[in-house]
Amino acid sequence: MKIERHDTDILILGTGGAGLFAALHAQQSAPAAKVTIAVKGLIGKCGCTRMVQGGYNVSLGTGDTVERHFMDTIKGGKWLPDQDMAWKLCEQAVVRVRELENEVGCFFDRNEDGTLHHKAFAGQTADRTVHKGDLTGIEIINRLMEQVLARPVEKMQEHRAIGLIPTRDGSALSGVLFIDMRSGGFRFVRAKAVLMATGGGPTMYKYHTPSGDKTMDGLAMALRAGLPLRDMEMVQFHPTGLLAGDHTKMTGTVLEEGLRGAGGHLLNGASNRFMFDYDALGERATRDVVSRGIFAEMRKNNASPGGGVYISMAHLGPETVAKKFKGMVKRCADSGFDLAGGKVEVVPTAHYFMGGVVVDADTRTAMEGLYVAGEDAGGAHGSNRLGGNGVANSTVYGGVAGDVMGADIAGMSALRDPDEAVLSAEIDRARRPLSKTPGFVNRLRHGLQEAMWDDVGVMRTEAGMQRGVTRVADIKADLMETGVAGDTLAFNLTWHDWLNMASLCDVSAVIAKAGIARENSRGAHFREDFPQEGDLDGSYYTVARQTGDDLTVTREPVQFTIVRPGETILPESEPETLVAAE
Amino acid sequence: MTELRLYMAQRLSALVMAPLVLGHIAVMIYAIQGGLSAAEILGRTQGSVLWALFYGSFVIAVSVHAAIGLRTILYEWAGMRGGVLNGVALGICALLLAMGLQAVYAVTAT
Amino acid sequence: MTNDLTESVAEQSDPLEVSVWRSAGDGGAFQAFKVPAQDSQTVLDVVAWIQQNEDPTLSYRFACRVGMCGSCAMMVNGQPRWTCRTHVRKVLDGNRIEIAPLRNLPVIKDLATDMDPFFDKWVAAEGVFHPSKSRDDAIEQINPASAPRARADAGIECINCSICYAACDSVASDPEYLGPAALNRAWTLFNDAKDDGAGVILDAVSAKGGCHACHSMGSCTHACPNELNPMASIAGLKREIAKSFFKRGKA
Amino acid sequence: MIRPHRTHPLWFAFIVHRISGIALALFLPLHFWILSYALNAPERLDGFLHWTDYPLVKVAEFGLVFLLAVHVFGGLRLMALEWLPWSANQKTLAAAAVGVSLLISGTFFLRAL
Ligand SMILES: Cc1cc2nc3c(=O)[nH]c(=O)nc-3n(C[C@H](O)[C@H](O)[C@H](O)COP(=O)(O)OP(=O)(O)OC[C@H]3O[C@@H](n4cnc5c(N)ncnc54)[C@H](O)[C@@H]3O)c2cc1C
Ligand code: HEM
Ligand code: SF4
Ligand code: F3S
Ligand code: FES
Repeated sequence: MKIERHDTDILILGTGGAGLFAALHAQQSAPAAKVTIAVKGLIGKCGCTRMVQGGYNVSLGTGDTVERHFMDTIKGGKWLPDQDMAWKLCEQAVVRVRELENEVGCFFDRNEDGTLHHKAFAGQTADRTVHKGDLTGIEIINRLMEQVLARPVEKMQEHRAIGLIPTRDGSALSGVLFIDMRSGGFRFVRAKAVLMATGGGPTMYKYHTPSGDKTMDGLAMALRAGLPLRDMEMVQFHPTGLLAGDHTKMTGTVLEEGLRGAGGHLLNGASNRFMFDYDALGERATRDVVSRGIFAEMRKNNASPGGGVYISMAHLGPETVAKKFKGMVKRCADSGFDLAGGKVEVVPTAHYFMGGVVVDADTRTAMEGLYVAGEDAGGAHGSNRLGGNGVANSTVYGGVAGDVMGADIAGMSALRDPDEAVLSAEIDRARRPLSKTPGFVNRLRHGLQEAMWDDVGVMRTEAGMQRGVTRVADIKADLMETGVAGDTLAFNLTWHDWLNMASLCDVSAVIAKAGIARENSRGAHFREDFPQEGDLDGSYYTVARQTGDDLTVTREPVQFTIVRPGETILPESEPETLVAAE
Repeated sequence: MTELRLYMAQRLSALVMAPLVLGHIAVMIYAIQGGLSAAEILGRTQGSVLWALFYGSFVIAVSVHAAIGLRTILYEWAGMRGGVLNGVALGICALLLAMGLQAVYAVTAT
Repeated sequence: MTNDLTESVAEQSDPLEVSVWRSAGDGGAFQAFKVPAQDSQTVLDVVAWIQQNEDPTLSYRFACRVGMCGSCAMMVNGQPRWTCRTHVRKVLDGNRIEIAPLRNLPVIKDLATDMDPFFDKWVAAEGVFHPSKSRDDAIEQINPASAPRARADAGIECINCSICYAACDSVASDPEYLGPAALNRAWTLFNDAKDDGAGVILDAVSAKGGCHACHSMGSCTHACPNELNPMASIAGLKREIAKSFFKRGKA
Repeated sequence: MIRPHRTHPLWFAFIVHRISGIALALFLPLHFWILSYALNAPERLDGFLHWTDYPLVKVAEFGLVFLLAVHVFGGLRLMALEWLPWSANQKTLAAAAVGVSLLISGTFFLRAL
């Protein structure tokens, strides 16, 4: 098998908020170094950072402090976050937003007096979220993309990373194996430092919000490389994904949170409101609560014809809705639904993955030369990510990674040689379907998505997750015997569908097993057989690790390095919340 | 000449022509009553410095204007480039100037 | 494995008649497919259905599937469109749809184009923020209702989908022309109170291939799925350049 | 020629402006050539001018004036668009340009009869 070989100093995987910031910072911290950025799609035009709607959490609002942001993040994560990471996230978000505004060129919405406008997402005790209308991600990524495109960074577009290749002794990372998607050829790139910022993405669920390119490739690669992954049971569901049928990619995409906040009603199949049966806040409860409410209603056979519930805005006045939620109304109209005046079917949808590679607050991993930032890294959010903390996390830690890698490579004199056996094993793995009888990969994907949705979804039980493990294993076995026509490998999407499925199956199994290992309910993880949150002081997080074909999940105690459950770092005089009650 | 100068020259010549064209059309409408004749036209224009200036500036402006316009079209639609393009455009300009000024001379000289 | 979806097409009395451009780079031809019609179905769904069920070698590009990333644009019945947000009903010509790669860009394969020229021009138009401050400085207070900010806001929600670029005949006939999206970005920066590059922007957009290569055909504005108005932005640049031409004798 | 992405008023305005520009540029040398007979051979100029009595020639003349009028107003519209602060009334302006030019050339034509 012919492989093209290539060398660089700093290699970055992914061009979301984490990848692009890393490229800029790497250039600043090591101006002489060669920086290469490789991505599965086009630079800046894939991944989820671009899809950020609501905004970016930063404690620059009136009366807000880093301490308050930190406490909200810890409480929101139900005491599971790595506190040092959470602290750095909150502290550096302030610098990052100034950098975005002053150096990168973003313009966030202003108040009339010209100061930054902040709003409050659910779970926040201050108006903290800066935004650009409801298209914040487009502003952030377009500006970052321009900066990167204009710099002498080596660009490898439509290059899919398929394997982290260690050195022969396994002590460090040598480089990354790619498929050049346009030609279908293999390419191995050695680098002194590699940032993995491929952005997780729980797209193994029947309903999901992330962009199509995100299929857990990064975590699957890390798993094969033997790296420890934490909080893998933590999948965040957004309560209101559009429901438009199995055959359309519109299904699962987010209808924004603001709709409920503004007073939108959720109605069951019989057109009755039901959320007050589950929570005193009704539709305005937090994401996890509303998702479970909807799921419970669906299970009671109270579903709408498409199998979800309705969101109804018309009582607020169709004109008002059309004006206030222009983008959402237009998006629904494009797919044939009348959000302003009618009812639109919605369903909870997998949105964000809190779990990820175990890293320290400098983005370093257990493997020398490998750094991880953004949604691929675990720890900062614990069991639940607050709205607005996702993009803060990816941009803060992307920048940190760029700084740290730039500094670290100064001490690395030479590139490391790869373990050729691992390299060829990874190529064989990727080529496997090309020698099998072609089948229908997408049908397996539907199967996986059903299995995860049914058994490892919004509400979980031991029995269900065990069933999930078996179903996933069966589908993986089917996949291994399903082939892809390999006459032309250039831009062969079906081959990549197969590879996507392989990543999704591997990580799905870990999600289910980590879910079984957590015998309590925290944040996004809800066990019907263990509905209590358990002892907070004895909080543990799960760590999954693969050796050979064996997956082990262990529990590690949370280190309360900054604050213990029941305590706060806010001064006593500080009020509980700064957000004016509605 | 830079693209910007060409652009400005084309717009400025157009601005110069705008009132001249309107004037010309007005004259035509007036003159055409009762049919055109050489004598009529010449009678009005021959020996008139004013008419010479009027049509003279018209000719200069239109030569510049049309040459730049055709240059753009040759570039975009005929794929003409570089020296050939500029040569042809200059040629068009010179031809229009020569023929136009000769015509002006013909109708205004005594 | 049996292909039950394909069987259902045969049963369906009225499937969509879809012709799709197939090409390995240069040259190519349309290929006909029958695709089952569905209630909520976008053009991207039609393309994906063909790849997943009829011809696994069909190449195309998408990412966000909700009109945010601008990777899925194609020519649909001769019009450039974002396929993930174009309902089939909206474009159906009788029962037919013709789908081709975006115009004015090199084709990589089938429906996927090479967007590099588009982005190279974005950078060449100085469509990149020129900072005057650093991360150590406070965030600038800017009146959101000021006229320059309103002008910048009007063009800022561009998703760089290249639809305007595909619609523009000036782009088609002038390979150097920067195109509507790049110039629109330059205009937003020109009006950005924080941007320090007004001079370099005007120089960049008044050079060969700059805004004067635009003939105000307005196809860009007509086609932009986000209802932006690149034609107006380009006119704004021409106006500023004319102003500084008269003032200083140069742009 | 008129492909789907071109089916909107501003593109038609563009193509009319361009075609009229070409036509005018082609007509111009002819026009100069005829006029230049004024000096050496006035009778031949007269000969040309008599053609204008024929309806066909009148239609051609109408065409020319129409082209000129259309081109001028199209050009003015463009310069207004480019140099005056943007107004959303583009399409109306384009239509008005054609309308007014028709009016002027129409008057010319009627009075010539
Ligand atoms: C619809 C939506 C709305 C959201 N709204 C908000 C919000 O309002 N506020 C908030 O804070 N967060 C929000 N989030 C979450 C936020 O988008 C993420 O937390 C964050 O953007 C992740 O950034 P990232 O850089 O880690 O990954 P991404 O931005 O997802 O980037 C991942 C990159 O890696 C590339 N990649 C993937 N696999 C490979 C591979 N094998 N080889 C090479 N490259 C690869 C991808 O193509 C992509 O370029 C939202 C998410 C979604 C989906
Ligand atoms: C008889 C006289 C004229 C001739 C022969 C003529 C010819 C042309 C030609 C060939 C073009 C190029 C068209 C194109 O690029 O699409 C052009 C463009 C132009 N003309 Fe004229 N023109 C004449 C009079 C005028 C007048 C009087 C005006 C304005 C008041 C005018 C305004 C313009 C403008 C603004 C353009 C630029 C169009 C563009 O760049 O898109 N023209 N002209
Ligand atoms: S201006 Fe409109 S059509 Fe052009 S790239 Fe931007 S969003 Fe797309
Ligand atoms: S279509 Fe093209 S010519 Fe100008 S107005 Fe738009 S860029
Ligand atoms: S897939 Fe992102 S715009 Fe269509």
